[in-house]
Amino acid sequence: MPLLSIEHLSVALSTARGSFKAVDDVSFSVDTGEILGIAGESGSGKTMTALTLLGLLPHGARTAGKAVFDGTDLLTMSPKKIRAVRGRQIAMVSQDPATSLHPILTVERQLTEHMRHHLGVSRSEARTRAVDLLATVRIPDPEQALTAYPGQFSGGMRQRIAIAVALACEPRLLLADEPTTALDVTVQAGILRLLQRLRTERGLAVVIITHDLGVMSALADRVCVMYGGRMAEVGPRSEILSAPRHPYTRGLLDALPHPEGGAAELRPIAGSPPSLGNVPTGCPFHPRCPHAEPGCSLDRPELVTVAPGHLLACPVDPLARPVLEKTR
Amino acid sequence: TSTSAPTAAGSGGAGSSSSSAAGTVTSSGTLVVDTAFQLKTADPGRMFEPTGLLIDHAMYSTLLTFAGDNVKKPVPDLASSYTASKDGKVYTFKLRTDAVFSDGTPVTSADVVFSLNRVANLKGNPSFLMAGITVTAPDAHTVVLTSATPNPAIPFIVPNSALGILNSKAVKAAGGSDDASAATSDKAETALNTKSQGAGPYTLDSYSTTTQVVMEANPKYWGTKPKYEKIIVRNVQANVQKLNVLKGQSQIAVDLSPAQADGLGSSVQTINGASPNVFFLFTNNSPAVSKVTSNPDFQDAVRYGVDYDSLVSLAGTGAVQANGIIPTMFLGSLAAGTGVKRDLAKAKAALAKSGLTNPTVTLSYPSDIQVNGLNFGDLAARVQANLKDVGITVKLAPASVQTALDSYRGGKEEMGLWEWGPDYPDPSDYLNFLPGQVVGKRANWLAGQSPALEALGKQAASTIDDATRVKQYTQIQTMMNQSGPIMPLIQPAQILVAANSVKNVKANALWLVDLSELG
Amino acid sequence: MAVPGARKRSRHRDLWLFILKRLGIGLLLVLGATLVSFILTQLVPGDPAAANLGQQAVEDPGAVAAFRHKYGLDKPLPVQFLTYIWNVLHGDLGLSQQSHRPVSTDLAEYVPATFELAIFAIVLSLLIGVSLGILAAVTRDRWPDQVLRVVSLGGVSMPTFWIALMAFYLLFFKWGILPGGGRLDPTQTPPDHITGMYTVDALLHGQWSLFGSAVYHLVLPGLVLATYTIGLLLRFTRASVLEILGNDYVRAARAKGLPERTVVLRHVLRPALVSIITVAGVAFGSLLSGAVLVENIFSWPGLGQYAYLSAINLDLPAIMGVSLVVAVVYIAMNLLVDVLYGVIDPRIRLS
Amino acid sequence: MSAPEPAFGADALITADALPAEPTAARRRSTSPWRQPLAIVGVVVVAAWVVIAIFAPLIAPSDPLAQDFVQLKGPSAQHWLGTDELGRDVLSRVVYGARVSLPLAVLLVFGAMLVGSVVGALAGFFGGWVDAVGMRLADIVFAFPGIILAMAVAAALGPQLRNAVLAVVVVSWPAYARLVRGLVLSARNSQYVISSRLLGASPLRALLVDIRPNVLGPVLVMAALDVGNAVLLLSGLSFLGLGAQPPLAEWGAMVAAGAQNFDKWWIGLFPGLAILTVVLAFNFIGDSLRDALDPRTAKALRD
Amino acid sequence: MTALVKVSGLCVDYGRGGARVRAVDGIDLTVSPGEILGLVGESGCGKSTLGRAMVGLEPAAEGSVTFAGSAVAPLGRRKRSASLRRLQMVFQDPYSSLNPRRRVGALIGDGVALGGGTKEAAAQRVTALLERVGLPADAAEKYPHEFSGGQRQRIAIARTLAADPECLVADEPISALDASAQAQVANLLGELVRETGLALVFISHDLSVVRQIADRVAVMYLGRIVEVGPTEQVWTAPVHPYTEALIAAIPRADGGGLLPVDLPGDVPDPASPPSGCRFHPRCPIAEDRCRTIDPGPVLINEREVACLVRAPADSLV
Ligand SMILES: Nc1ncnc2c1ncn2[C@@H]1O[C@H](COP(=O)(O)OP(=O)(O)OP(=O)(O)O)[C@@H](O)[C@H]1O
Ligand SMILES: Nc1ncnc2c1ncn2[C@@H]1O[C@H](COP(=O)(O)OP(=O)(O)OP(=O)(O)O)[C@@H](O)[C@H]1O
Ligand SMILES: [Mg+2]
Ligand SMILES: [Mg+2]
Ligand code: NI
Repeated sequence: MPLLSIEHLSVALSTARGSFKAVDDVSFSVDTGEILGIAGESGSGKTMTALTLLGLLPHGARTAGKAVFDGTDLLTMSPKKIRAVRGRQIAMVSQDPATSLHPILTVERQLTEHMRHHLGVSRSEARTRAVDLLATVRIPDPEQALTAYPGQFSGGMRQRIAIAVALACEPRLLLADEPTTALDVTVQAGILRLLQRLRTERGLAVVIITHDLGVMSALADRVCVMYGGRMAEVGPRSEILSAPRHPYTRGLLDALPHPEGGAAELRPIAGSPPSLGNVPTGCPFHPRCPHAEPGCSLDRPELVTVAPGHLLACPVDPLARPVLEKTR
Repeated sequence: TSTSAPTAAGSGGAGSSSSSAAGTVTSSGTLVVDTAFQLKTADPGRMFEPTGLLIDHAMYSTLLTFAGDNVKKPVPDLASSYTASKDGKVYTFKLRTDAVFSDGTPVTSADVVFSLNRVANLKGNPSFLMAGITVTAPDAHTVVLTSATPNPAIPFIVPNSALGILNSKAVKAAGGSDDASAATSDKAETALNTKSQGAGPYTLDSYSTTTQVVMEANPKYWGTKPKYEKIIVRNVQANVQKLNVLKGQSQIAVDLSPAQADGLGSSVQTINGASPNVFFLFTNNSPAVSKVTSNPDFQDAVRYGVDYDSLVSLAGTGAVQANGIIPTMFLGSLAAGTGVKRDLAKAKAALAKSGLTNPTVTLSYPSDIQVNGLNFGDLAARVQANLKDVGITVKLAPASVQTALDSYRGGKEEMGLWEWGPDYPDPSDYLNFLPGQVVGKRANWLAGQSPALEALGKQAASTIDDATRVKQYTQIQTMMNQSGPIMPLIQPAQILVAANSVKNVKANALWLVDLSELG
Repeated sequence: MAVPGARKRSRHRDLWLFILKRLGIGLLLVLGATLVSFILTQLVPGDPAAANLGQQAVEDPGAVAAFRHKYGLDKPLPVQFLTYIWNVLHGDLGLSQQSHRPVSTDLAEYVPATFELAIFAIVLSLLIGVSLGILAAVTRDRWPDQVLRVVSLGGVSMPTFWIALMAFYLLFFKWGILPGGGRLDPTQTPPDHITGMYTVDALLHGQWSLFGSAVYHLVLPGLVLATYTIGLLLRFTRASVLEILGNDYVRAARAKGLPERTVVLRHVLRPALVSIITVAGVAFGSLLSGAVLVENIFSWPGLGQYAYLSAINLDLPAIMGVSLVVAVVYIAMNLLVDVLYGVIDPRIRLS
Repeated sequence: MSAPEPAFGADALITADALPAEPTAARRRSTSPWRQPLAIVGVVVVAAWVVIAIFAPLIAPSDPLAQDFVQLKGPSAQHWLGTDELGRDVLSRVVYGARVSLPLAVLLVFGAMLVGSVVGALAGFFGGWVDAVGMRLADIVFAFPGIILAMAVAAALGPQLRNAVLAVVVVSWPAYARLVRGLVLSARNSQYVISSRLLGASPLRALLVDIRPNVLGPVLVMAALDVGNAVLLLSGLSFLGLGAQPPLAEWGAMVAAGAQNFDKWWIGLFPGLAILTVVLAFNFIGDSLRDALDPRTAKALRD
Repeated sequence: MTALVKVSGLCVDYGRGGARVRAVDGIDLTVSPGEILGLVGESGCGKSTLGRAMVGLEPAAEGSVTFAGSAVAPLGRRKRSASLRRLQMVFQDPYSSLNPRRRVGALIGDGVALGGGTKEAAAQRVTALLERVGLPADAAEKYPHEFSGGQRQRIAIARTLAADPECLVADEPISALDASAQAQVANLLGELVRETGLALVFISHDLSVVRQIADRVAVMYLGRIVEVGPTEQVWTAPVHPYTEALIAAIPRADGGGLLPVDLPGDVPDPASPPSGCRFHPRCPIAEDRCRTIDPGPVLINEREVACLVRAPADSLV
């Protein structure tokens, strides 16, 4: 059984203009020691998916489906129970290290408060552990760093501290929401290496969310591509990145500057991503899709297994279509 | 510095006693008097404000005094008797021999001379009382006051609390001085605000110009012992005074307006009399200031156009019409019913005669002060309405008292609504209203404009025989009521509200109430 | 570490420089405020001599001259102002024309009374306003928040003088559950002067019943005075807590599985306090304003009444003294707020 | 992944409602400030007072100055709100009071807004000594608690309604100056202004074309919030006797008259309620408007 | 080709007195018409500062910037001189670079009107410009918030185009955008250069993007330029160890699962830069002399590089 398995997860958010689905029928699973990447453009529901797992959705959000973690459904847990999971079992690192650490609490407090809460360790023990953690994430002079405030560190260091905070209670799953987007590539490389090391050394399961397919390629074992709140494609990294089947995945890769591809023209995907609640019917990608057929706008494509471990939601894909027809 | 703890029995000690039902503060020995403070100092030589007069009267004996509410006749205090010379210039006072100050020192003529000279030389607010008067002491128990001009008012002046007799030794020790340079060299005020140095029935216990003044009975007092061991005079706004006295948190409320005193019920006693303050209207007599108001016929139109009765009813129970400029309780006042009556026909005729058609005048008044709880603005509005009936348009020009005083004193107001409080309870104080005198000049009623009246005024100023004086002042006022730019309007009500437990409450025109007389 | 020790020390010096600079600006402001009030008092068309001398004395040139000489009014204006400043620097605020006492003595008596009231009110407002504000924020858009919104807007909309009147009428006159006015019962003797605040002095002397009475007398005026600031702080706390609740670091704190109480009190309230403190500082100023209106009704012998009387009586030295105190209080409040900022927010301390 | 079909259909927008409802889900407030209950209440109350003020002679049962009735009578069928110490009808006076307070409050807020905005805009845009002088002046005014300064100004100019209005303007403008300066300062360095400047816009044009529309909204909201304060300050001054003078029917002065007669509660209660309702109504409106602003400007408004 | 923009010895300071930061320290650079110059470097190295100084938004502490032969005067309280109108800038954040309260048509029309164009001319230009950046004509009637980030960035570009720029400084114009919007904007800029022959300074922290469109690239480190040269050469054969590290750190989206190489340490505080070569504390090939000697630019393989170790021995003076 996978450590986390999400089945038909949907999240509806309510805004001033009414409610809409930010996440629509998403299913995936993560094993211990596995790194799953979730990719997609801005607004495709990546962050919402992660927040659902921690019960931290914005006010007024509603969910449907299941998110089974270690045998229990996170979505139906009582607030008290889910609080015991947060930080202890599932931890999260978010995009902007400048804002995700509390600016006016010391590093020590932020590193140890949940340790003491969840693990009930003494102050001095928590402190010793904190020093170890900071050393693990390669902060120079951890002792002194404990007494400092986040503002005294550079962006890369802060993200390392944020990771240390997430790791403090030895969680089994780490949700990393765009952990490197705000960082320079040179610093990003270091963080990616750190995550890789944690996975191999501690058997940590990681869900890494990013729109940077390069990061995906460097780290993830499996990649899930989301579009307009839905899953477009999920499969092993190498398949998704070197032989993408979904026109959207392909479009994303084409739009990237290719380090090996020479100075060829970038090929953007036509149009722009759907906005809040305005997800087109049928295949959400069809208005931008170069291969769209009339039927794309009618039926909502199902996820179909096109290769072992590789699922695809595209009605025009030759491999997906027959299966789709069969299931009807 | 600490003051002694309350000796009052039954006040339940310190703490939250005030919440309990009415009357807890009324311990046998303590009297609480509420008044809206007008208090700058307790030093008699510098004091001339109502609250100062109230407290200093209790702490300082004077040569003569008034009993109860009668201010027409001075009675002995430190002076057992006095004689006046025929020309009204020399007054000889015989001091009683048993009087002592609060520290036990006997009162001698030296103390009197010191005290009175000090008042004169301090050049403070009350100095004018001693203007033109020299004080000498032929012996230890005789004092002679000599006035440069005939001054029949002297017996009415010396009861003023400002002329309270100080313990000269103690005051000198505290930096006091009575010589010509006292205005700058006297340093006794602070000491006198801490400890009283008088021969009165009470002594000062604690003093503040904003919270309260506490007085204790003078154990060495030479006269009849006062009833209350301790008197607390608190600074409380009139509106709150009412609630306090009703709830038994105080025994006397001094400043209630008639409206506030209305319907208090039988749980308290209300002493309701006319105040010695006179509201009056004046029309500027100078054509340079106003062609309209200087017209004598216009003045008549105003005189007969004002509805005095409606003003009285506006001022509430206890208020009376000011029949003449001298208030009812003073010597020489006009009898009730002899004042000017409203006569619209006469007023209209006068206006027609004046040759003015639809005149418009500006009426100035101080808008930010009240006298006996009465707003000038309300009176002015009523006057405005009255004169409208005559055909005179009155524009109201309210101003702060400071601003208004300036133009009033400068004689620049076209028409003014003002008030006169007595400096001492003698009709001679009202000679100020005659042409060329202080108030007359403010209406530009200048010397020479009314020779008969002026001559009569001169005479009255030097007459000492009371019966003659009454006649003269009656004549003066009658003449003023017939013509001239000054129209006395009303005397508002002066109201004392006291708990029924307090006996012998009488309103005094000078010091509001004599605290030591209360039974 | 990004911040080597040597640089840290120089930053401490910078902090001191900052405080010194603020003090300097503060002094200039005080001077400016004094000048403004001086000019204002000169604008008054009335004459202080006329305002303070009796109607007879004012006719006497000798008395007027003596008065002018005593209060230095016979000198040219600039000289008067400079003399005033010079004297102030020597601790002499002049003589009050109303009380015939040194203004400094008067102020020493009245300022503590108002401070006692204002501090009581601000503490009350902070306790009530901040906790209700947090409640409103965490129940955002639900009924407690809606109710509190009306409550806070009601608080800032109450005419202080009117609520004072109504409270006085009901609580004292009708129901008699609170005392009428003044700082103590008339028969009680105030505690020996240490701070001038009766509650504090009574405590310092261990006079418990006196302390009780002083507090008992504080309640009504204090509450009335606090209505506005409670509303203000409630609304403001709600807004700043909401703003902070929207921050990533709060979500991060929740993601750590901390109890909601810890999140709100430690992660939200602390940063929110930074802005709450500023508003409380400003609110303290508005309490002084309110005091003018409230002290009158509750016979509270404080700065407000003194200011009012000075203004009415054109008591120039007293007006100047009041302005001086008020300006100094304002500047001290600002300085205090800055220092508290530093205590709460290391970003300010360290940068 | 063989779970049953999701319980909802294809269209995300519509079917989201089919999700299980969250028990505490509150209806999100609508974005338009004019659709909120409090704002509606505020507008209705203000409108009612405006109507009362305009048609005061028709509404008031008698002349507000006529001292024609029995004095100090409690509310009765003849005098719904009783009579005052001079025998005037309290209802009529309250009704006429709207003719004083409302226009004056609006006028003085407008004045303060105008003065403050000009000073603030100049200070913010030109910086340097213009800024220093303007803001130090504002600081000095801020250093006085509002009513104390207003009291001093009113006392200095003489107790008159006109002077009280002036005094309130004097103490109110700095708030606008600070707000506008802050907004202008941040707008001045904003990229859209810089890009206009790069295109050759003069500073003045940038101020008027690019910055003004971004400042106007918050300033108007502040003004809406300020009308309430203005009414309070003005009536406070009148209460102290430094504003409206008797016999003018002004609410603050009427409360003062009520204060003189504590136990005749109706004299003070009703004018006070009038003040309260007007202030509350404006605050309801202002607060709702502020909520509708974007958070950053709303913060600038609060500080 | 003559240089259109010439930067020589430029230093830019922030702050005053003790808190002074020299964000740009002695930079020489030229941009020619029709050329795209890429400017890359880590966050805080002074790219924006340099860009802003080039258009006159930051005054030079030392050195100078000239545009078409005349000095670029810093933007002051006066109107910018008409000749400088042809030197424009595009900002990173498409949200704050357009006035939220004005319609797109008015915003773009400004660009024309401020150059002295009439209203009608402006209206016509607006439609043409919108079309040029790939937006429908009815966009003119809308407000900026009705557009996505990429569209807004295109509107911002259209606005600068209204001034017929000869040189455009684009400060991270695509960093805030999604991958496909990035490509759209990058392509648009490239086309514009090709069509109109304007000079473009393209600032980015992402070398792989710069490589796609820039002809020449300048690599900045802590206020200095460490390497300038033709893009392809710099990319394939970096000389400076910093350039090398920068390229090695870029993850490749090829599904290969290769972890990029990290460069330890952070960019030092520009307020107290390291002695000698500024890169030496993080440099994998640093030698002792790097600690003390501040290397100047040396011509290596057709490009200017500031590195002691990599410089041929004879080039050292
Ligand atoms: N608090 C919120 N209330 C309402 N809608 C929200 C909220 N937060 C996000 N959304 C909307 O939900 C949708 C999904 O957002 P989400 O943050 O999951 O996207 P994302 O894939 O993480 O995008 P990004 O790459 O920008 O982080 C978006 O349309 C977003 O606008
Ligand atoms: N207004 C300013 N005042 C003081 N220092 C500043 C200012 N703007 C920038 N700096 C400092 O100048 C240095 C260079 O900043 P600059 O913005 O030019 O870097 P950048 O390369 O554009 O970085 P980024 O990639 O983050 O945009 C940085 O250390 C920065 O902290
Ligand atoms: Mg996200
Ligand atoms: Mg930058
Ligand atoms: Ni450090």
